[in-house]
Amino acid sequence: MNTFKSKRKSLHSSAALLLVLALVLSACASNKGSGNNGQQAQQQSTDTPAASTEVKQGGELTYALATSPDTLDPHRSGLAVAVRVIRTIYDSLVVQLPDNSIKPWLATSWEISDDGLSYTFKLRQDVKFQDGTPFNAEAVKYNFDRILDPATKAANAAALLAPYKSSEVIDEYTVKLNLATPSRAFLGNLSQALLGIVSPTAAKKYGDQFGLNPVGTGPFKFVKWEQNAEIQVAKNPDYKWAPELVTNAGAPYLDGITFKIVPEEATRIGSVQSGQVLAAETVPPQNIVALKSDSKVQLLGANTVGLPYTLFFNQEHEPWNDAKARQAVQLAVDVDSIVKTLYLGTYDRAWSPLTPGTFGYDASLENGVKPDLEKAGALLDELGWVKGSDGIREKAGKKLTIHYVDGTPNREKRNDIAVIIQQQLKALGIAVEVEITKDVRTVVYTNGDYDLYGNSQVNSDPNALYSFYHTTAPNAPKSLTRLSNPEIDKLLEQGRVETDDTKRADIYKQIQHYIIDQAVILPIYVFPYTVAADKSVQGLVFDSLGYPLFNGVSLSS
Amino acid sequence: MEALLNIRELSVGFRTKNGLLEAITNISFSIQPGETVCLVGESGSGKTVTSKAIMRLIDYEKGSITRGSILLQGRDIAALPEAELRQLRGKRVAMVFQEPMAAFDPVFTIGQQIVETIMQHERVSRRVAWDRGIQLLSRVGIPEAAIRMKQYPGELSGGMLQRAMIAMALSCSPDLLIADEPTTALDVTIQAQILQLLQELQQELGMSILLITHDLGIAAEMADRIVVMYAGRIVEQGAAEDLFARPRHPYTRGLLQSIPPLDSVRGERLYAIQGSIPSLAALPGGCLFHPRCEYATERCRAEAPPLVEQSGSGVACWHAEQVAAEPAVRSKSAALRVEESAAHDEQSEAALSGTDSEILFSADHLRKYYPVKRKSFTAPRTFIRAVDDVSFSIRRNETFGLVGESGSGKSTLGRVLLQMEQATSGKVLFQGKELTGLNGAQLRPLRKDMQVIFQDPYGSLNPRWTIGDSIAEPLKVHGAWTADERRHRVEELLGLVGLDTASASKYPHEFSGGQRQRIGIARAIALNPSFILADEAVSALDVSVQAQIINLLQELQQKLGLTYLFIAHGLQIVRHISDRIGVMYLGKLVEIAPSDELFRQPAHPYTKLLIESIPQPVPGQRGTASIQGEIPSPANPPSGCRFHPRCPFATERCRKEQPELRPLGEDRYAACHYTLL
Amino acid sequence: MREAATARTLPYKRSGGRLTAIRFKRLAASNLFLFAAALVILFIAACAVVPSWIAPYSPTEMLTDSIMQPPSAAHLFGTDYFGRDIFSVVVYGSRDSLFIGFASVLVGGLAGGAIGALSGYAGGWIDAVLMRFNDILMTIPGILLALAIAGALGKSLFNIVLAVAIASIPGYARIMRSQIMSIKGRTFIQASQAAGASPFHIFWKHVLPNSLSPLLVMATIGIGTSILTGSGLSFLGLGVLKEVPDWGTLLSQGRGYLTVAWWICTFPGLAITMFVLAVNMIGDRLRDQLDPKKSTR
Amino acid sequence: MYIAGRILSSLLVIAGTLVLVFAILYVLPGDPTDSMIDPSVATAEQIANLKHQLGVDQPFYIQFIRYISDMARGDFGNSLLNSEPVLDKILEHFPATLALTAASALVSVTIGLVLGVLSAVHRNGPIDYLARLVGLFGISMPTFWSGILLIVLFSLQLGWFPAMGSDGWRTLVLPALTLGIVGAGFIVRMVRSSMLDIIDEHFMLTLRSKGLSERAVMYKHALRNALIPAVTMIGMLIGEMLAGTVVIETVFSRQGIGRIIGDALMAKDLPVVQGVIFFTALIYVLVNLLVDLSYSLIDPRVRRSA
Repeated sequence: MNTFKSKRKSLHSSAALLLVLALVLSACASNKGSGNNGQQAQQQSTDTPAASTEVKQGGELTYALATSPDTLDPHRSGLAVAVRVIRTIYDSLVVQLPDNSIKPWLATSWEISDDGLSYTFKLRQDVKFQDGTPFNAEAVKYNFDRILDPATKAANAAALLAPYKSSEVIDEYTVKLNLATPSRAFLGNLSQALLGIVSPTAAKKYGDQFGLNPVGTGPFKFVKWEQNAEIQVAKNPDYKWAPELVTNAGAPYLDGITFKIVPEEATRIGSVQSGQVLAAETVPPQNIVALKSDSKVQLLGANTVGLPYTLFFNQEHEPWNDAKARQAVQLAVDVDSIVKTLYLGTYDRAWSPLTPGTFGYDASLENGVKPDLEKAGALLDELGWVKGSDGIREKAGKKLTIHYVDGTPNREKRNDIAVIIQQQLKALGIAVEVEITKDVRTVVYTNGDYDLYGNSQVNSDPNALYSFYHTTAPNAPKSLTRLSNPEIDKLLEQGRVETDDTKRADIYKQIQHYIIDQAVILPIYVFPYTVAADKSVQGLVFDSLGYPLFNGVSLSS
Repeated sequence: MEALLNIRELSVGFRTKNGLLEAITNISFSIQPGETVCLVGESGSGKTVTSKAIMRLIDYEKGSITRGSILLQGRDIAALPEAELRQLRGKRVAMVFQEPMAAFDPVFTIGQQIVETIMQHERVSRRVAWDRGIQLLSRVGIPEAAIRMKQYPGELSGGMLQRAMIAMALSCSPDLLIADEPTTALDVTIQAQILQLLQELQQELGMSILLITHDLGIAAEMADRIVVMYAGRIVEQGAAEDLFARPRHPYTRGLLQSIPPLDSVRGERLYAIQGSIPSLAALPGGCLFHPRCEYATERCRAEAPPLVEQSGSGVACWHAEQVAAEPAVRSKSAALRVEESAAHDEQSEAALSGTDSEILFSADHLRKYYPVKRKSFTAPRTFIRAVDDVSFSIRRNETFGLVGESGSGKSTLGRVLLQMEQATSGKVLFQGKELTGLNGAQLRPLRKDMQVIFQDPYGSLNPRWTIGDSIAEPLKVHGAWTADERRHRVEELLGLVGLDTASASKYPHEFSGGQRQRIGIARAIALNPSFILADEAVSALDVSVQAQIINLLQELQQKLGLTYLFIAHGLQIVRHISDRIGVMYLGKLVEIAPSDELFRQPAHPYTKLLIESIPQPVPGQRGTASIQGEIPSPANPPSGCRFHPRCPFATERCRKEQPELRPLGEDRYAACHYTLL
Repeated sequence: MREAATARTLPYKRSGGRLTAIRFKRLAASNLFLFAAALVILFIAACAVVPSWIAPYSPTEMLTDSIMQPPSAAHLFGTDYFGRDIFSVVVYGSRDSLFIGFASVLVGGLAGGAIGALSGYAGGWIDAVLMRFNDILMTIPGILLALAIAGALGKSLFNIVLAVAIASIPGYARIMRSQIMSIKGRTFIQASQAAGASPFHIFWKHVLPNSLSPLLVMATIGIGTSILTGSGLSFLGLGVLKEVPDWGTLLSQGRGYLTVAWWICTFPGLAITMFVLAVNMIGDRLRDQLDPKKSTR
Repeated sequence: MYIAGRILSSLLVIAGTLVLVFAILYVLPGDPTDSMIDPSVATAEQIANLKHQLGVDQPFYIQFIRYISDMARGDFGNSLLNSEPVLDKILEHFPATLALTAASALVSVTIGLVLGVLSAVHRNGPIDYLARLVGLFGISMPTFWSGILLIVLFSLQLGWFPAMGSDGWRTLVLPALTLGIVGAGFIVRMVRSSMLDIIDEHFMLTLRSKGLSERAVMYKHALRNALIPAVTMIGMLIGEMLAGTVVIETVFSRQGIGRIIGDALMAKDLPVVQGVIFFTALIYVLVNLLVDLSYSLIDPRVRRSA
């Protein structure tokens, strides 16, 4: 068994903690008064203790994905759906637990220099890649340098790796990573699947095609990928370096997993019910409600962490540079109603720029904003926006409008949020023009052509806030909010480097308060990654970002 | 002797949107074994319906026998169930149709279709049936019968197909052969061959023939007995000789008179039955023919005459005796008359067209080639030589007739003359001005002097325009006419062609064929042209109407001083109207002559044979199919004289050397090494 | 030779009772369908023109207390996941659906018709060039073309119309061209040429008016096809989000609820199907009517 | 000569298609990096780097020349998204699409012929109306809807056929039915009308006058003739079906080029789009060429003139 040393305060790993996360969905559902969650929680808990009953070995899990992964090269992928598969093939240096603590994985321990600019990792010595290549310091160096190499065409991985600069191989199993600037988020990012460690041999061998022939150290090894149809991975029998996040430290129980790509919601969910697959991801709310009464199917899931689905005001546009105007909108939008109507109580409402599971989340913000149309109207009246004959407010001949942009059609009913907000703001006298575009890059990031823009981000660290709320350099692309507040800037900068967790949490709480008080954004909902699975599927858990982990999954008969 | 077929008081109706329409009413006639009966009448007379009723084929066209019986050897076809009917069809009674191209299923071989017929009725093996098919094809005069059996209908010419059709009809040795206009779609030369074949076969097989035709010449040639139909009723029937010698119904007499005989005096009005077959949704009361009848009296208007019948001959007319008492329409053979009238004609010839007449149109070595799609890049480029080196001229005020079989290039020549198609080479001069070099815009103003009358009068009128607009179109296009002036001119033109001025606001579909051709003429003369091309202008019309239009054309020529180029395949008509005639064969002019001389003494063998092919409306004078074979493809004309493969006089020289059109005395030209003069 | 057509009508009593009865029944059957189709189209057209007279609720009114209610007396088609009255939404949605149908046919038909007419009438190299271009457009499946165009121009009702229209151009161009060519060969065109009319006059006065029927038939049926293509685009995520969405968008967005609340997508789907069906029926009948050969069918 | 000409003009059309698609895609806003990298995470520099690596920051003509020269060497390029060779991608997906198209065509032709012939033979009778109505329904329903309905009924409820996948004939049944019904609608219309045309032909009279039974007249002669114009439909139909796969393959979670081209278009993965367009165009052109050639086999009239 691995032993590890860490300078950080380490928490005891416990199955119970994992459970909490795995059952977030049930928990949140019970908040809304659904009755049958207890049963589920119970069922889960009976599954978990691997020791108590003999875990059934073997079997193949069929798991329906909503879309097709782009590539299985973690360093190149840009799609969350790919990560679900990538996570089964690759391991990371470290793992982040639900309590946001960082624990060993492929690295047994690490040291961070006082200036925060270098991280020295001691690596496990018993790890081999699935192609037989030994895992060592060289491999780690190769991986991170690979991401930096433009020829790799690394995408999000490159962003996650920042501010990484270089690696030094200290000895066979010791590697030192050098950063350009200190970053408290760095370790967390290292835990993400996109910074998973790929086999240098395979990566060199396949070059560009590595994403189609992925090799890692993970619990499952790649078998085949029929594009748009299915991806098969098979048990890695040699696996014995599972992180603390899962109870089964050894090789997975399953013989393999077949990921089926089933884009059509009704089919995906229906095929679990009709037994054509054993599990299906991203269950739409209406089906969650219906499935709860299905005795053959269980619902599993985890809330994702990072930024909830948030509507960002563009402060460059009048009158949304005025806090009062934004507050009026904040008061007029009945988020509870939206969440209740669209998600039927299956999604949690978001209250803060961060989701509850994220480090530094400020729970005191919850229930802080209550819809008050009258007050909202008063605020706008105050600003001189008065209702015209058509019910739309105007000022100096200009109508009060909001250009509402969303870039994710057909996802999580985000379009429908726009429809409801359109109606809600109409009552306040604001005309909402909704634009759904695929071309977010141009419309939002280049042209800044929006008053409200909706987006979310899965992230392991509150530092995610930095790029949204920090003043940007004069010639750099602007942040989504265009917020420019020296105090917030300062807090964000401190948060990046503060080593004391309590202080750091405090810093982020201040930031969250400011953002909500000033109505910089409208947080809407926290996305729960939800899986509908046949009752025979046991032991499915999720990591802190909401990705499923199959190490402990078994199929009872 | 018992009649083979006995039709008693037969009436046939068709279901239409407006109720049941009666197409034939109360007809009775019979056919004896071995007899040929001709059913004669214009379109709309009900003769085709009668033929279809005999086989009950009307069942498939929403028709039904409403009354009467059809007794075939004593069995009433009108009452037979479908299954028994099918045993009769093709076996006891067989049919040959008008258009051989359309009468065969295009996607099965000739052989398959003949074999199918045989095997439907006889229990024989496919092999036996196939062999019989080959014999049949050989019997009807199709060369290389075994090969033809494997060919598809589209690969044979019309004449060959009609032979094959006859072979198929005869495949189960029927007792009765019904031939519905079997030669109408064919050239006169082929027509003669087919008719001759039918006669031979009848003698050989002893079957009866019911021949449906609008051509009294054919009836005279073929029939033992003739039944004349008008508007769904029989108006007269009788032995062919009697009927031609002494027609008793005014309609029969009129039809006979309408045919321009080969000895008519040119320029003279043709006899024409006035009006046209009534628009039969509203038939007149009394005798159906009375509105067109010269003999009509009050009684005719009030009371329909019954068909008074005795021993297979009868007439439905109150004035039959009076009509019968009229002098005979034709008493002597036509050939004889030609000789006799020659002297008279020569006189009028001199008077009508002096050699010094001004030339209006002239063609100089005119050629029109159409490229044929090549089968491969390496294959030589081939052309259809529709008009191949033609030179001639048309004089002012004359009517120049152009005759020839289909495929001879006569229509193309007309169109190239008028620059409706561009000549491949050669020159066309109109009033001394060369047309061939002009472009579209330069030609347009000249067009008002040269106009066209088309074959299909309906097709030549825009169906969405009133005929007033159609007639006024040339006026609009060419000149400064005010709307008022145009209206007046249209009315004037309608008057000239014998139409009501109120017609101007009607649409083409509201007129009969003859009226539409009058409209076409009115449009052609609207701008007072000096020249009119009449391209098969009367070919699509019924005999009685044909005569009316010919008269009109002649009338207008005199009134307006027109020059005509008259293209037609009906030789009698061309002879009647033309001053001079050009005969075309495979893109070449083979003879030009004043029309009487041409008919009296043709110089080119082709001309002679062509004239001999014309069926004469004189019974007993059986025509001989003198031209053998068919016109070859213009893409690949024979070497030397193009006519040589079909010419009875051809020699080695004809095969090798192409004869040029050369003068043969005054105003006569022929392209033959051995002219008949 | 059809002599039947010129035969005269008999007095009614002779026509025979059985025949008449059959005829009457057939007429009734064919006209019943046509009548029903016309009724559907009229009703839907009325929905598009005066939705407020027909719809009992505002299409944007969200009764958040009664979402996903099955059809009832209060809500004929039930309510959707916003709590909107589906009947009212469908009634108002007819506007954009019909707009997509008609406008894209108008644009596509005019453009395709013009290309086909020019190609067919001018002939020669113009024809060759235009027809090759047409072949190219035809080679790319319509929906892909629409997908690319809608993607290129962004999501708006107008762009959807344009996308569907452009995708439909080759079909119109082809049919127009062949019709123009067949009319061009007719005798009355030669007659006009012989009269000395200019090509422009001939085209405008003779060729064009006589060439429009097939285009008209195709355009009628095209209204239905366009709506279907439009809904396909919605399905592929290129639908337009509006306060009151068109049927295609409604259907596409509601389909996820099929197993939970079938009425949400069923009624917009039925609306599309019924309308397209009706339009097709009218188009088929129009085709028969305008084709002289087939007028008796 | 004829075939050579056809092939030549087909190549021209395909080349034109590629240019056109390239141009359309070029003017499309955005580029593949949109779906590869999250702009809220990555820096502008990282995005620019990625663009440069993919070559999508080059001007039109350079991209085009590069593309064409690769094509000329038989290299269809690699997907910008995951570097998979386009040819491999197409070859992987193509069999499924081919199977679907063929199966759908089979369904279309079978249903279409039966209904069309019934409809024509029983012209204006109840069977005619029923057959036409069924045919019209086929072309009046959005395919994604009818597909989902079929899935819910036959897969989720009755469990007769799988709702997804592209392996084995069972997975073909529902999608082929969905797509086939549409084609059937067109064929019914076509067969009916050409049958009615044939029924009005003169030679039908000849056939009956020979004493043939109605069965032989209709099913041997009329149908054989009516099939000829229907065969032209097949070329058009294949085009429609290839287009239909974009939707159907998504609905039924099948592999296929419809799937990849939809995704590739959305992602602006140009080499993939071009490759697929090239292939579909090739198929379309080939099928139409085949149809033309088979024409001369089944229609003796064409054989002669060609």
